[in-house]
Amino acid sequence: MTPVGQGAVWTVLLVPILLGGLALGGASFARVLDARADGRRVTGAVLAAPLSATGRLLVQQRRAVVASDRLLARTGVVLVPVAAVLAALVVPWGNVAASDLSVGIVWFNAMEVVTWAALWMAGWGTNSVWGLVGGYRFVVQGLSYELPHMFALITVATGAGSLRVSDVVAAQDGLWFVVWMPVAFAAFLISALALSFAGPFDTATGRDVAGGVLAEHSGVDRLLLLAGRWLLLAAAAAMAVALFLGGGSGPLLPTWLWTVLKSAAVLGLLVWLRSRTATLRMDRFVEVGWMVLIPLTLLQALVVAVVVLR
Amino acid sequence: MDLMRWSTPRVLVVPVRAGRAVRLDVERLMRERGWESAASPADADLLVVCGTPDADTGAAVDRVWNLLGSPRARADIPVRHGVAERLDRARAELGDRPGRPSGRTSGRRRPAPGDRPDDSDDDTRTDHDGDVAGLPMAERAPDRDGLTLDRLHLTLGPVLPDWPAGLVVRLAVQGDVVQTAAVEVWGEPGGRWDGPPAAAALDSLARLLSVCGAATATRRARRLRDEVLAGSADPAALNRFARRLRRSWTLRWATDGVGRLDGRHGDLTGDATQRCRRWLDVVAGSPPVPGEDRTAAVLTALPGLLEGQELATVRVVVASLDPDLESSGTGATS
Amino acid sequence: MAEAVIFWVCAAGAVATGVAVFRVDSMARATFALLASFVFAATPLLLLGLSYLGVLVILMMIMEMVVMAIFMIMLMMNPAGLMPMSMVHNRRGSLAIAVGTFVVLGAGVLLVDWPQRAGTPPEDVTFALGEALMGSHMLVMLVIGLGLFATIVSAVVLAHPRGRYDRFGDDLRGRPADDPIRGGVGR
Amino acid sequence: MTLQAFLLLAVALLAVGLYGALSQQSIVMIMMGLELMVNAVIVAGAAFWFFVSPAQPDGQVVVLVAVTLMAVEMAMGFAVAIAIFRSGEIDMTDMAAELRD
Repeated sequence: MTPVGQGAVWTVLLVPILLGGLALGGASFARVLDARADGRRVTGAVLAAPLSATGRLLVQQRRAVVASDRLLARTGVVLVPVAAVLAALVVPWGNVAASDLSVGIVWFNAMEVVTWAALWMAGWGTNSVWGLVGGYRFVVQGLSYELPHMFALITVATGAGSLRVSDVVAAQDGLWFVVWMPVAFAAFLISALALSFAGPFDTATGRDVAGGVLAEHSGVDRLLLLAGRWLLLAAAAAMAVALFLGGGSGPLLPTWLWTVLKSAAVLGLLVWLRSRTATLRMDRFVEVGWMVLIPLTLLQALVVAVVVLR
Repeated sequence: MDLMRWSTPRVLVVPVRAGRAVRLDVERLMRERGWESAASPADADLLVVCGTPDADTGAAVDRVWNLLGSPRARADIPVRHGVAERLDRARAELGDRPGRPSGRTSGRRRPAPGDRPDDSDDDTRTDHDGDVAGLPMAERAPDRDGLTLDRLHLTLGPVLPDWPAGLVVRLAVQGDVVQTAAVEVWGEPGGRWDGPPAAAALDSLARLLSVCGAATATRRARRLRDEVLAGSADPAALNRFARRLRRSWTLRWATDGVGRLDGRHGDLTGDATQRCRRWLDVVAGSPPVPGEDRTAAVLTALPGLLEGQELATVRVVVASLDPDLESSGTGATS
Repeated sequence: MAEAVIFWVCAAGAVATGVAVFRVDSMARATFALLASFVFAATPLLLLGLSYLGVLVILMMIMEMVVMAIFMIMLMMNPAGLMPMSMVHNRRGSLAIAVGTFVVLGAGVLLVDWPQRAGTPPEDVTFALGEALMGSHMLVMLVIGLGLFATIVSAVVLAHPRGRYDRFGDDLRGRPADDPIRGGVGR
Repeated sequence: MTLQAFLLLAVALLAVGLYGALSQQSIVMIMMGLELMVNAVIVAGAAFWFFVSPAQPDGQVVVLVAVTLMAVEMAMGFAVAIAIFRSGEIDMTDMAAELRD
């Protein structure tokens, strides 16, 4: 397998396109699952529903509640998709990464934490109880998934001996990391759902708080938040492929296609998981995160460290 | 720009007491057409009022209607006759409207206090120092962790998705922890439920599942409910559905230990999980436990169950008790 | 050239948002102005090649500021800044001291004859830092680790009103714990 | 970019932080001032590392210590703020001074 290299400057433009394509695919798949649960036939309109919903939100009026902090709200709204694209910059597509930073893993983590601030601002800024509650629910969730998430990333970095994502991919030449770091992989998938406030981790936008952070956003603002959430999920799926599933390695097909296929598979798995579960209550999940996930991921890191040192 | 005609609308369904038959029709048609249920006014472009609201509820619905961003349309459906036509008309109205009326892209309204469904009326606030932009400031009160923190007033209902028709709960919250709760009932009741008990159980279940964030199970419950009502339900499918939900540990997590009632409450005894199990038994075919109407008892017990809980729990408690105000004779109380 | 432009823009941004922290009415805006100041100040670190430390500062500061925002809402009156208000004392004196400090230190910066650059940065800066922490500067690592641990313990002790005797009873045999909200592990 | 430029930035941040820490009444705001001052240390440490002795890791270690210091200061600050607040709904230093009596 050819080693991953730094792409030309123009490859940066490819990142939002690839990520957007993945995100659209994921959203369509979610609509298909919805339609099947509803007992409707899966038609072209169902598959294109994310696109038509985008059109609908583009023409919808933006609104603002009185005495809202529009500067903070709009900043937060814009930051969500921006953070997703920035995080995906370090993901290698086949053997080209738009920006193969020497600290790619830390960069990914930092950009994904930007969502904390973004959602908080988007919720707080609307001057609505629902938004406020949604905002700090997400922070509670962040504090419970972030440490296991970091330990999973650290485990991968330890296994590869580098924080550079391309080195991680190269280190999986013989054996995919998912094989000997299953706990880290599971923790990463859990946090992938959590960081994109999707599926069982959608307390920040739950129906029990009338949409939470989303409650008062309409029109373009809402579109950016929803699109950003799908982009984040797609970015996390693509990163999971680079970190655990051998990146673009695979027979016959070109490496970039393998990356896309594997990312789509991981994304599909995540979307299916989120359709099968009820929302995890944060008062319950905090304890699981700290009492179960952190020790498990620490143990996984220890095992990997011992194997590497041996 | 005919984007609105192309996309499916998002509907804010307003249930009204005595409007159950209309609501069931509306929800069935929405499901068949793939129209989504909105979570808040900002999310919606179609407001559907199921039944004839009383004056108070009507005023609340009008306030919510003002919060919908354009393009928007409204369908008031007082009786079961011609539901589909009314929905079609509202839908067409939505498509005909130009996207941006009067050239304003971001409407900044100045609502009176209590204009939002999440904002309480002024009379519930006792002591506030001043007000800003017409909205009173938060006040302080002791909380369960021994800190004195700001508290906000919040009114749940009457316009709230997955909420029992006619129920209004006024809360004082700190963060999302409820300090005080008061229950009111708005509107007049309709007749008793004469449909199959399994459909009633599935209807209640769908609300509980939706509040618990189990979106796919909610859709399946509504679909099965419509099939039971149409008489086309497959007992095996009902059994499968009940079995799957009994096994779901994420659902159990959301309901375990929530809203515990003691043995004096008949078939409502126990926590939300046990009440959910009883509905699942009815869905799977066992006859419902006969007993007197417990709506009044639920309304009495509700404030005590809600105080000290988080907002998420409040919604689960209410959904798991699901006071049947649509057919109950309980009058307006507060 | 491009680097110089980035540096001066970021420097101006860092100071401007830093000043904004104490100028805006809204506590939420103050918190996020401080965050912007940190991000602006971390970017020059990236220019120096300290990619790990720069990204680390951004990562940590976002988390810190979001937690700060929560405390701010809990503890502050007027967190949204709906009413203009002033919460300062001795404003003139503080301003004089701050300006004086800036003038004196700034003059020092410009006047002192700084030593010449000795050596070049190592190939992998992050690796060098790790090696230093695990080798020659082991003591620093130990102190940091112990300090953080002590902080966790003392912060919890200070902030939490209920000890384990409150939760598990006088003889610590109460099961499950007497907590207002049950956790997810089921103890 | 020179050492002087970086140090001027650090000094400016220090001065702003100092003003905040001295003038603000609220505990949270004072902590923001302190954070700005530690931020100045970070910038200065990094600059000294790059422009004076890049071959030695000491500058980097200083930055790391400063970052840790910030976390410790935040955690302890909030713990103390909560403890004081609990004892009497106080979130300002002038009010805390009355606790001495």
